[in-house]
Amino acid sequence: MRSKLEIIFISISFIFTAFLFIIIGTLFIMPSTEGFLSAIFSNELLASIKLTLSTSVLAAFCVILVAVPTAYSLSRYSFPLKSLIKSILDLPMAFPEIVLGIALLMILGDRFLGSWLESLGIDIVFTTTGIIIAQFFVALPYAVRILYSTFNYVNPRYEFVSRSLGYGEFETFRKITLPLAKGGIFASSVVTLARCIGTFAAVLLVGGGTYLKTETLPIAIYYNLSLGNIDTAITAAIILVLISFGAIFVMEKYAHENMEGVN
Amino acid sequence: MRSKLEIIFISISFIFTAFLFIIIGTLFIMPSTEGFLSAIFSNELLASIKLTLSTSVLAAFCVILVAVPTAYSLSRYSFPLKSLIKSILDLPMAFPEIVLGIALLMILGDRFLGSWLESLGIDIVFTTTGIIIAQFFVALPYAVRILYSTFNYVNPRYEFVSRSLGYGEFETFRKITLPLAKGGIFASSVVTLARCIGTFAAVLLVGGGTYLKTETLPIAIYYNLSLGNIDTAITAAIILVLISFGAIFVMEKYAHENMEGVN
Amino acid sequence: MFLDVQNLSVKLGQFHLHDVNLSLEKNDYMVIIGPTGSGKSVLLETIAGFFTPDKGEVIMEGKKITNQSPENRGISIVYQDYVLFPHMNVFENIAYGLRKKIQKDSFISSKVEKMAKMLQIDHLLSRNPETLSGGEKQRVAIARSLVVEPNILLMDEPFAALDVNTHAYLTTLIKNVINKHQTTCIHVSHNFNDVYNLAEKVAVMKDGKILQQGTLHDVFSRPTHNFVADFVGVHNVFQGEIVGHDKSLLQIEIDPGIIIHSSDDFQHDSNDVMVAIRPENIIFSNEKFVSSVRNQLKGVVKDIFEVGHTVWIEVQVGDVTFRGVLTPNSCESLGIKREKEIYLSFKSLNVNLMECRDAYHSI
Amino acid sequence: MFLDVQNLSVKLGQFHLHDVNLSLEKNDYMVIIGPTGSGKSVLLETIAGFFTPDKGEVIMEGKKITNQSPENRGISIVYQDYVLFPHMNVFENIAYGLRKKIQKDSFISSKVEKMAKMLQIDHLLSRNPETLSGGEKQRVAIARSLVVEPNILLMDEPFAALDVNTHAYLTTLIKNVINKHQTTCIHVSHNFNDVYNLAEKVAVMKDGKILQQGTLHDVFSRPTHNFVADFVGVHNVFQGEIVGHDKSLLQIEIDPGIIIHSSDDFQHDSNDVMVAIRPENIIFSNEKFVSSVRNQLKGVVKDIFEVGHTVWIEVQVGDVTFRGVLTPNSCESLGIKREKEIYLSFKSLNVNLMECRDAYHSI
Amino acid sequence: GIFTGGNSAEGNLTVLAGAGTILAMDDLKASFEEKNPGTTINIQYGNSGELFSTLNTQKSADMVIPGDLTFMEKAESKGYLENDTIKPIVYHIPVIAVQKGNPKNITSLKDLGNPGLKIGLGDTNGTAVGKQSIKILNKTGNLNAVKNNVVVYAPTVNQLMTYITSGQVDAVILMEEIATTGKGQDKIEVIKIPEDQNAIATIGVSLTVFTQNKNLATQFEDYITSPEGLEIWKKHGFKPVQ
Ligand SMILES: Nc1ncnc2c1ncn2[C@@H]1O[C@H](COP(=O)(O)OP(=O)(O)OP(=O)(O)O)[C@@H](O)[C@H]1O
Ligand SMILES: Nc1ncnc2c1ncn2[C@@H]1O[C@H](COP(=O)(O)OP(=O)(O)OP(=O)(O)O)[C@@H](O)[C@H]1O
Ligand SMILES: [Mg+2]
Ligand SMILES: [Mg+2]
Repeated sequence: MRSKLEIIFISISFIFTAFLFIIIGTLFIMPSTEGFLSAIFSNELLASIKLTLSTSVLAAFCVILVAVPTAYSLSRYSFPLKSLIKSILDLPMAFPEIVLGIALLMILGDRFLGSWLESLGIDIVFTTTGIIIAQFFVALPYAVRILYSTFNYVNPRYEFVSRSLGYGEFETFRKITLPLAKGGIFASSVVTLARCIGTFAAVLLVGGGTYLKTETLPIAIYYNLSLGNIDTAITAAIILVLISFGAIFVMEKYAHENMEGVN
Repeated sequence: MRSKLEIIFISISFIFTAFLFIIIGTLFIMPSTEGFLSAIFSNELLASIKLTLSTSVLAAFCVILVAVPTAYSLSRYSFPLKSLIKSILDLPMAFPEIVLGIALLMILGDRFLGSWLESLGIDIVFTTTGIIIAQFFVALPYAVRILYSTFNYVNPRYEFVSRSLGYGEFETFRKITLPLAKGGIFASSVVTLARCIGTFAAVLLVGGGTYLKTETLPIAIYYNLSLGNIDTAITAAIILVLISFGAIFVMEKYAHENMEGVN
Repeated sequence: MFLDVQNLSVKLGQFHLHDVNLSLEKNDYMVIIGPTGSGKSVLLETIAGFFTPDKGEVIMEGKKITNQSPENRGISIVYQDYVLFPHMNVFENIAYGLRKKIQKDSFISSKVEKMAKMLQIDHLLSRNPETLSGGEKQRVAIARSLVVEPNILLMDEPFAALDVNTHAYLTTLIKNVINKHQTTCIHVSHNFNDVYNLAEKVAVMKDGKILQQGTLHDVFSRPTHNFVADFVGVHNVFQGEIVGHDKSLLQIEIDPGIIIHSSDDFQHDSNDVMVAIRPENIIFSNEKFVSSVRNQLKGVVKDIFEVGHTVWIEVQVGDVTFRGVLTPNSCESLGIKREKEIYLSFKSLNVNLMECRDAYHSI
Repeated sequence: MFLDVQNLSVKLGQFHLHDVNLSLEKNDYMVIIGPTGSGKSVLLETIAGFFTPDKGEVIMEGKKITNQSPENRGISIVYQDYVLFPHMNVFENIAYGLRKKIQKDSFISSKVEKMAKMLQIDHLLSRNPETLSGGEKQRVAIARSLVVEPNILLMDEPFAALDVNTHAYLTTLIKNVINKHQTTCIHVSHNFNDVYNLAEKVAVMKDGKILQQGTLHDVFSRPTHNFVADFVGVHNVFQGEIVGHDKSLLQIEIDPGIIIHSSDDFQHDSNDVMVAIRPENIIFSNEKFVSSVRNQLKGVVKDIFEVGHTVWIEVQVGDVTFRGVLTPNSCESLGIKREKEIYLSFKSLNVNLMECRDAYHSI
Repeated sequence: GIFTGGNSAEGNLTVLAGAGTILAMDDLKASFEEKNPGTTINIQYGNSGELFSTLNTQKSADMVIPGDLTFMEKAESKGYLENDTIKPIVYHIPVIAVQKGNPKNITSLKDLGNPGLKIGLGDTNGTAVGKQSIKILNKTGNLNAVKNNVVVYAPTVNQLMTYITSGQVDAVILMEEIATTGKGQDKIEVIKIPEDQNAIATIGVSLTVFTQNKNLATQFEDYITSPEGLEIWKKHGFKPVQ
């Protein structure tokens, strides 16, 4: 028998999930079938799907790689400027991506870093690299914030026991800390990947949004929308929904099977 | 003496925070002082600051109110369709906000819900309410995902002890579960508020982005940028930075003082 | 009955709590003993409502509370692993249950402080549970459960982390508090001192079942099961055959020619029985002596070892080995050493008989 | 010396671990006892490297390891609260330390299985630690530390959650394993049986200081501090004055007219001393008897109480009360009851003298 | 390259183009690249302001193709343009768009002032079409009546298309090429504004002073203003300036 609290809480989940479901579902009602089919096999959408997935996965991977040590340092060690660093890392979450995009453009543009990078033969603005960098900085703060809170929930004594059983710091981190933080790492991976896939303004500004070259799925949606190609826009959106749903469903299932007993 | 791992990890934090700092700092180099001062006291910016803060705080508050029971249900109870619900809730994170904006428009538009709401005298599209609703749905999935992982880290036995000491489910949830999940609730509040402040495309579409009426700070930035008023745009961005920094710094400080010993 | 547990069954993975029945009067004090992993903690937590039973009922004052939510049971539990709230200091941990019933802060403070003083943790009130020592945590857990004056108090090894003196002090304290508030207690313990000092009733668990329960005297002096006999320390347990009787005395042959007399009013279908004699009931002497004891056997000392303040000796009589315990002084004055001949005497009153259920395993 | 702890000091909040010195030879077995909250766990965790000392050194085979990282110390620790890895099953928990040293899976399996079998947890290998009972967790923690064959093994109340039989079994087991691998052990315990059965050296802690350390016999028979005497159970501790001597025997008056003889070779500046006599060293009789005992006093039985298998009696001699312990049988045969007159006899060898440091507090 | 001779240009161009030109420009780019192997044209789209910001902050890009010639004045005054390279190409013509079937029966600018309608306009400062709309309505004389009906001044033009196709508004004023060429046309109906009431903008092109490859830039400029290029513009609904 379910308790009162349980019923109320589950109802709330159902209600708001239903809302979201309807909102998302509306997308599927819109396009005509022919429009959908012709759009889905267009060069444009196929290219942008490929681009979106490859850049997002790479960017998300880099984010986790940087966010894990950063969040761990913030959670475990004390060092100068720590609370300043924490605030700076939180900041970009509150920016509209467009601000981050402008700032990135400025810094990577002519003046400082840009010309130096160019002299090294590294092009960032208007390239795929630019997209990845934009996605990286948009998503990094989310990952750090979630992982910071997660590492706070992992008891450092487990790490010490591992050390006293002969494992060095790195190994302990890998074998004890990371697995214990699995739940949070998973949560932050989902958020990070989602954020990378969904970034729009920053990627548009830094990547340039060139047709078939740096046009990610969100940009494709934007373009088509501005042209009134609602069918194509919505087809792109549906594809995004399907891809995301597939990826997330698989991830959640995998996590569920692998997390038994961890949390 | 710091260990090797500690030094490497702290260095990583410093390097990437420095990057972000420079990126954000670039914004401050751009505007001329007069331009900055005149922009900051313009009607437009003052109005959009007020609008942004009031809608974001309200939306973030609602998000937490819904996300807490939803995440708790997902973490503690088992009920039909649970893993589907989890995936649906994760989904909108991966959408460019513009997709969410379109979907919201459609559902709130003439066809279904919209006319019914209109007959009740509730206007959503092109109003402040619309902005809040857009922010709500953009930020909700983040909050749910973070809180879900957090509640998984809270041992249910604490809840049981509280029950056996005479507290009902609601009280136990308030006095035990919530305080133990404080770290994660705080993390998700920061992310949620940040997301609400920074939302652009969805708010633009649903709210309409009308000058002085539904123009939030991100829209003001975009708008001024499109007018070529770079000074005003960057001033708005700087204000956003300052407000966010102030809010987040105070929150992190507060959290630090109140969280000693919890995590 | 104040508390009735009827046919309580819970399955957890491989483990099966099996048809547990318990009956306690108001203010009864039951101590549950049993080997590690036998299901003692699961039983307590099921009574408190943490696990949902597959079968059976928990009945309090005639009302079924099996499906009632834990907060309505009036049962308070001291966990084996304390489960102190990490986000509250010691004071707030102890005050937690009180705050539900009482509004007045000053009253709560005084109650908490009094309880903390009694448990000698008053200097820790503002501390965070994480920083406490094992024994300190344990006393905070006890205080938290005790201060709400529950109808029923369940304690899962509440003294395991305490030193002997603190243990003894708390034993007296708990006894007083329990009696003052007429609390009904179930106490899981590994320490027989708790049984001797606190128990009115004793239950012995093994493999998810209660093997025997009853008064302290019943269980310790008349174990109905050889596992119980062995577990509670009746170290002389022999297989034997009833070969005759003399008035109320049964004669049991435990080895060819070795006959033991027992005054146990044992109902027997078969002549095969188990015989149990507690080591501390055996008197050793260098000479035979005349007295009321009906059993006097001659044996040879095979082994001597000190266990704490006492000396244990193993004496071989025919092919069976008896174990006895005595003080180092008696040992010295008797000049006990290996291979020395010695007399064992024990009263027939002290020879317990049990059904011969299954083969006896020594640990 | 194999392990030297020199002037180790740690401050944690109010608590101060104060200039601790310990010396252990290879394969020494030291048991640390002391009241709850005295700093035993903090001491072990500081030696293992969890807390950084403010002062002092830990020296292993002549090398300072005070600032070495824990993984290079070769010290393995069994925590009071187990700290099993929640994301690994029992097998992986035990195998964890081995995997660092050994690659071969089959070898690891066989070692883990052997260790698990010895600790009677082989049926639990695939289980998740969360689902184990208290005693099961504890044995997994022991197995995890033992299987790596550490140079130094620190154990913080490793048997606290075990029933008496499992405790006894593990005592023997640990003894064998320790000796086989020449492990040096420091074992914190609340149970005097561990001291009797395992300790070569004993240290007594109180308030962050080590009050006394030495061989089992030293500490238990010649406590140098009245707290130690009291804590280890020397219940007859009296304040007295040296009033004379006769050859090697000192004469101490503990009450007007009550003189006790002691053979303790006690160095005294002042004539004020503390006298300690262990209760089990007192012989009771109804008649005076002629023997080698130099102390024979007449008193009146004031109280009788059973503690487990033994009977404690309090006998008033003049204004002082002696406590003694005897078996129920002797008690019965002597016809001991309240207000009965009785003789107490004890050897002068068993009368310990201590400096009169501070007033004696009974718990 | 070395072996292909001097007059066939090679290399990269970066072009900043008005968001409204996207389909035409993508088409032009593709056919130009096909005709001149080895060249790559990168086009970044945005509204006039965005383009200006990019030019202003980055000071790169070889060529601009803004949606309105007024852009040129502003850029010229900052000295960003090669003055003699400014050329007009096609017109940008505002029209009225209503929902399919014209349920509110809107046939002229006048009707936009009918009470109870919901009208969407482009932002009157930020967007070219917004500015034009005000001009047009001023001419018609019912600006105030229409303003009362306006529920949204959209800062980006694509919102207007979204609002009309999703039924949030009854009518919008937007650019003809968007209304007639996009696939959205089967969800809307276009009502032309008589030329005398209209205010028409011009799309033009200019090289910037930042160009690194003037040769190629000139070649591309020539191509998009050539008869062949103008055919492509027409295909996408634009009217050449002639
Ligand atoms: N959730 C669970 N899943 C599977 N088995 C469980 C679970 N909880 C407990 N058990 C098993 O049930 C048995 C009884 O556990 P319980 O904790 O009641 O033992 P106990 O008698 O309290 O032992 P101890 O004296 O060691 O604390 C143990 O073997 C334990 O491993
Ligand atoms: N991090 C800390 N901050 C403040 N005080 C602490 C901290 N850790 C331990 N203490 C205190 O230090 C004292 C010694 O603790 P320790 O755990 O060593 O005691 P112990 O001798 O092991 O006791 P027990 O037998 O109860 O386990 C205790 O009073 C404890 O409250
Ligand atoms: Mg238990
Ligand atoms: Mg301890």
